Amino acid sequence: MDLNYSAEELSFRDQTRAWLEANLPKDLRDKVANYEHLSRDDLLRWHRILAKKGWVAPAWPKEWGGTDWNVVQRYIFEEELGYVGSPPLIPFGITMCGPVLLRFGTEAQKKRFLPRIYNGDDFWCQGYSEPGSGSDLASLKTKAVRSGDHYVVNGQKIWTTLGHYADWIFCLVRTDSSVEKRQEGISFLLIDMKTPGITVRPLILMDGAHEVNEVFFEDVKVPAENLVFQENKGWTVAKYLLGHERMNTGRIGASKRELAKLKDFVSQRNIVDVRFKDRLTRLEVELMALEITNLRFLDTMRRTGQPPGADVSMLKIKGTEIQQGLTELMMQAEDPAEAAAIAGSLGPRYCSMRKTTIYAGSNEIQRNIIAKMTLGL
Amino acid sequence: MDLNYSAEELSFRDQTRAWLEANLPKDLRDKVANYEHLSRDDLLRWHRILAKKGWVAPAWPKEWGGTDWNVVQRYIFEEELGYVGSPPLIPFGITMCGPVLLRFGTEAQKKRFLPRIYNGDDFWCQGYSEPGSGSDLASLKTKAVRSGDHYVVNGQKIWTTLGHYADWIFCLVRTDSSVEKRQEGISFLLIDMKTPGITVRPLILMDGAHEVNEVFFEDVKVPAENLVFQENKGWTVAKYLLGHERMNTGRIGASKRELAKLKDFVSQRNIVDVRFKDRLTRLEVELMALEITNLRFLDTMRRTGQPPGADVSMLKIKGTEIQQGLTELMMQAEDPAEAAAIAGSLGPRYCSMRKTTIYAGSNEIQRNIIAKMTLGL
Amino acid sequence: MNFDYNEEQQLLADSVRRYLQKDYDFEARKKIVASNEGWSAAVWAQFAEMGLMGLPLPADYGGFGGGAVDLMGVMEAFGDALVVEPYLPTVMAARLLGKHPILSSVAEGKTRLALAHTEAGARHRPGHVNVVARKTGNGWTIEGEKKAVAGAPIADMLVVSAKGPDGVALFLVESPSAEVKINAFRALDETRSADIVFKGAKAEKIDGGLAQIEDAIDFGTALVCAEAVGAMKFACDTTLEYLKTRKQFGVPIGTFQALQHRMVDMFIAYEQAKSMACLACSKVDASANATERARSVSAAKIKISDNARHVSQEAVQLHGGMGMSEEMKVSHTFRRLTVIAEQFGGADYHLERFAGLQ
Amino acid sequence: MNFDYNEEQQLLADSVRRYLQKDYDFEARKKIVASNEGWSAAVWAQFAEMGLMGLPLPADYGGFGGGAVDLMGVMEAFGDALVVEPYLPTVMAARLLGKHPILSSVAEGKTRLALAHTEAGARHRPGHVNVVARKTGNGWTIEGEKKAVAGAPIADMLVVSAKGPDGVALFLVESPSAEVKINAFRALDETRSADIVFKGAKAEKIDGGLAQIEDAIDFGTALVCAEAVGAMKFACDTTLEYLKTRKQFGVPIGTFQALQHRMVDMFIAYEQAKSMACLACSKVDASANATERARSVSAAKIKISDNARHVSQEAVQLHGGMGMSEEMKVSHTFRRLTVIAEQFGGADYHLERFAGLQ
Repeated sequence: MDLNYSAEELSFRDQTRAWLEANLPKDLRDKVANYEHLSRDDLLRWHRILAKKGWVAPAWPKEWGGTDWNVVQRYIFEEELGYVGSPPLIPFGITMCGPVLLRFGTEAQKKRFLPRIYNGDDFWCQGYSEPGSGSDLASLKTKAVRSGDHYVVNGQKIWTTLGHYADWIFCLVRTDSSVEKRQEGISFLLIDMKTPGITVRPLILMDGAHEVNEVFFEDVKVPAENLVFQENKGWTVAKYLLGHERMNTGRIGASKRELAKLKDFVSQRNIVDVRFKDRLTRLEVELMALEITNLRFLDTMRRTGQPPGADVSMLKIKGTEIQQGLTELMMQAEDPAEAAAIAGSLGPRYCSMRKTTIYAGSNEIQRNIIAKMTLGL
Repeated sequence: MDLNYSAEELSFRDQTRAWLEANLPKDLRDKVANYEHLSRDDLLRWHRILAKKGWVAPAWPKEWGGTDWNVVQRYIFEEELGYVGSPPLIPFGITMCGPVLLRFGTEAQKKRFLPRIYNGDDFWCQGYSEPGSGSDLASLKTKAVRSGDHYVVNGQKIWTTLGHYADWIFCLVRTDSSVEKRQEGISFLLIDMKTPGITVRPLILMDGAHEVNEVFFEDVKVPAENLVFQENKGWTVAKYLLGHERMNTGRIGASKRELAKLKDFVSQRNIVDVRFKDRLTRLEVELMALEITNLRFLDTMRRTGQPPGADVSMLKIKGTEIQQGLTELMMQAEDPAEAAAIAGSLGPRYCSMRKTTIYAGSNEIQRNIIAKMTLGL
Repeated sequence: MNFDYNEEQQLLADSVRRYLQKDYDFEARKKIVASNEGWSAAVWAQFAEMGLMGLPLPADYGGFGGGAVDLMGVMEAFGDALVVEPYLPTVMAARLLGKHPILSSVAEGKTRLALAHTEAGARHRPGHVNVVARKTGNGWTIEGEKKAVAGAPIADMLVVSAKGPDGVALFLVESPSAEVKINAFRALDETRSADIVFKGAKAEKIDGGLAQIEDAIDFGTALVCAEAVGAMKFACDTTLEYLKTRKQFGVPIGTFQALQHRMVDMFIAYEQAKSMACLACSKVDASANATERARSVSAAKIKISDNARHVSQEAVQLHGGMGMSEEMKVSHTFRRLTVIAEQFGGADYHLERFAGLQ
Repeated sequence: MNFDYNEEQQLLADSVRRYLQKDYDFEARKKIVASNEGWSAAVWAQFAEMGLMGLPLPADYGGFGGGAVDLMGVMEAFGDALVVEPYLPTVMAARLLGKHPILSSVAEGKTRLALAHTEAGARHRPGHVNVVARKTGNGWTIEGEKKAVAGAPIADMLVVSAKGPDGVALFLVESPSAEVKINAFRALDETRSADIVFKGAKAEKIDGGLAQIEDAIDFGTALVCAEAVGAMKFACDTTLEYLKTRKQFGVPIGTFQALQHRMVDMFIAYEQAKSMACLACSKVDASANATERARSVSAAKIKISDNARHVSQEAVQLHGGMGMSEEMKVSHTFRRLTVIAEQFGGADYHLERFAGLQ
């Protein structure tokens, strides 16, 4: 048993960290550190810096720009991104649409879309959730009717993260309403956001931020060549995507950075209340435990070459609880006399982080998954 | 709004308290205070002292020995019993079998059983749970077959509290297995524990105490006159009993006594750790809140004359959580060097109190009840 | 023993509730919050008209001499509707004005007050006062900085705590002025607040010192407990409604047992909080001494803080994404309850205080 | 990075597990616990035979020089089977004996040891030692009282901490004797323990002081973390099995979502605890300094204490009445985990210690 990275892994980490430290533009780093709004340009600028370095899509095959890193290196890279405080790498193109096209796309689709995703020419978003379909994804109602060489799409998506930045959206749509098993009438479509009939309406969250949207489709014509995989087989694609890469849902790097910041803050403010310090210690311990748990999954993955089981959901559950705990502590650490600062930044961040236990499969859904898949209940 | 008892209620409380203080034998009080085993004689001795005073069955009609106290007085009396640290008044006769007979019994049954219950001539126990029927009471299997002027009972009961002390047991038994709705084939029988064919087997709990039992019935002949209410209508009786009197499930008086003891202990040991003191304060506050919540129910009950709704289940949930919390704190307060004391008394008590969230309708069942009946879920 | 409001209390609470339902629904409130001023003069006038302003004031000044229990039902209604007008700051400050003639104007709704007491680093300790009061000729001047003064941008007069020659004393100051600089901001709960710099502001000394400040803060804390109860009630009710109507997998999500049990725990948390709010308000009105009052208020605030956090977080979580949306009232209730959890001290502060009052 | 046991570790753990499954099932253990002695000489001999006694001892004394990680799998198996033999007391005391010749006899299973360190009022602070060692002629005598010495009634020799002329030192004492009075009792977890009165007991001074005591306690704490992991694993597995087989309302109770989610939380608590046990054992073996070792062990014990309580309580609760029964192994696992939560200090103690080691 050895909990430490190997010398090679340590050296990889140090090199990665050094490069990120040197190449992350200061203005972007400051914006992230201060929880400021990141524009489309901010996100794409960082994307392109990584693309130029060849690090924007480590998991892709070498021929499409991947790095050939093993799972541990990929994990280290992502944690370092979090730790250094980089802008988020928006997952919709690189870690969602890309892998789907690589697995299910035609050669033409790959050639058309993958390089543009890689280089940050296209900004992608995800069209899964609908007003009536959250946890119960298969109940989605947005309809696509084949008509000649195109589909006509009608319906509505919701919670579309950064839809207002996007050039393209990948959607799950219903292409057959007659089937008894709802999963069997769903298809996976790529839709150009500039197509007439698409309306994006902002959904402002309680922290006041514009991050998610409603997307309305009214007689939107989508060329049939934008169908991925077979018609009515979209659920296969969706399941592949859900099970794809969930080694970094714990966001340990980012939480380590937040923890370090909180500790700084606490020592500046000279907070000595044992109650507060205990909560801080318990969060730190929880994060230590989560990191080791994560490494244990990684070790198993590397050893067996198998993707992780459903129990990897615990990384998301614990990781998000830690993120929320950190923002809550940060708000409590602030002098209550600084209500303006709380209203300006800490409070909205606390509000915003409540979403982490809801999105990307709520923690209740994650518990259902573990109960069913891992525990056999 | 007035959270205080009226002058009359206060005077009632003071008189009750003074009488209990004066009449509770010291040896019994010490046994209770030290969590010692209480024998059948201990329990009956105290029962008879109260019976002699006319206080053993306050809720019964005056003609059968009741006190005519209103709900508030009855509540005060029970809380004072808890606070003074009296042996428990075993509920099976006084607050379970008695009310059932008063509501459903024949005149002959009342005359035969009630005075003996009142005077502590008969010790009663309850035959509800079976190995396969805990929360799902209606699935019970113990069978009673009518044969001439008696029933023949076969089957098994479990968790029979103080069954080894009992002269009589009241049982739910299945008298019709053919009905589709399981509740409709159940009857309520009174069975003399001396009847041939009854075997009582101790079930030792993890604190080492003999408190509950398994009771086996093998061709046990029960006179048909011991049927209460109609054959196959036992579920009506059971439901009446369950909804009967649940104003004191919070056990606030007893918890107040334990809290006072814990505070004494803490100040003797000079425990100054803020962590421990915070837990103590939070328990104290939870208990204050529960007492007021309890009084709110009582106030409503007195005002409306209606029995309380299902939300009274919260008294049981919170009350038992507080009882468990107190034993846990008591164990933590002890110097760990006194492991012998922990092994001798505090530890077993902590173990024993785990049952409170399980018995008398587990806290999960109580939550189901509130969800369904109060919240309409 | 009696947990009902008396007839006047109930009538008033009902009429406030009716008024708020009619004229202060979520849409109306949204407009008020978004306005430059961040409050509505019309609503304030209506409060005065209904007698809310005079309610806690002495009878000689147009008031009714009401206590915390008299205000409980009103505060619960305010918590339900998420009222942002500076009612609490005004009545807290008024409590410190004894029999000052200005109270007549407060009762009429013409004057709004705020209590300028909090300073940087105080962390709720009432004696932490560094603002200075100096005697000048036949008056006083105030120098220093107050922080996070609720309602200050809207107030006409400030009651200011300051260190005078004989310790902490109280002063009445007009606001704003050249010597009273108001740095206004919108707090996390969308009420208006301000940091204030006093630069030799002219002040009128009023009676009272630290003991009165503690009394006023306990009074305010008890009222905010009642407001929290109203807000928690809304959070519970709206979440229950959502569980009953939102369908997934073909059934209302309220049929899922894990969510049912969590809903039950929210409901119990609300009931336990309500019990403690009753205790705090009653004891503020009728305690034999300041220690008994302080113990009850701190006990209540411990529970209210814990349960406000629990109920608000669960309400959002059980709403799923919808709970995060600014368009849903529950997200604003979340913000208000988040602020309430720490207002006048969170559980940590009151645990410490409670333990010190044994 | 590698979370597997190496081949020897795995082989040993497997053979211990097999042995315990065969000869130390719940019924066999029940008999041992109920016996006068409260332990089994045959089991002990088998431990020695399998090399467990020598495992952590120096090679020169028949040992294998193993560290905490080498013992992890064994301790997990002990936690699963609820072994009551005084293995941990013996290896902790042995760790303090350096290269003492008696270790050969320990390795052979002929000598059992115990560490007599705890005193009244110490509350886990390692420096709290009032037992006194006096130089007498060419030897030493020990005077004073030790409390809750695990394994003492079974031990042949005691390693005793005592205050000598140069501070806290370590001594080897034969037990029992006319000068070493053993007041034995059965602890809550059914292991044998004793309070001990030393009345001028003859003692042999051995090397080491406070630093070595802290090291031995951290070693023991890390091992008890591993044991806790084994016990939690059993608690989780048996509860899961119960949820799948126990039927109510015509279905297994494991179909109820509220219970599912609680089972999932138990499972996660076990996994998180396991991760921290790995950390503690690794750092005990390979820390650069005592501070790093202590921080890791305290961090682990915080999590283990919290999660042992959580898992043990939920295991009993989800078993319903059955979980309370002495006839169910899970109720004994509950008792062992209850003791482990506070053994070598509970979360409170280690939170304090961790914070002091920043």
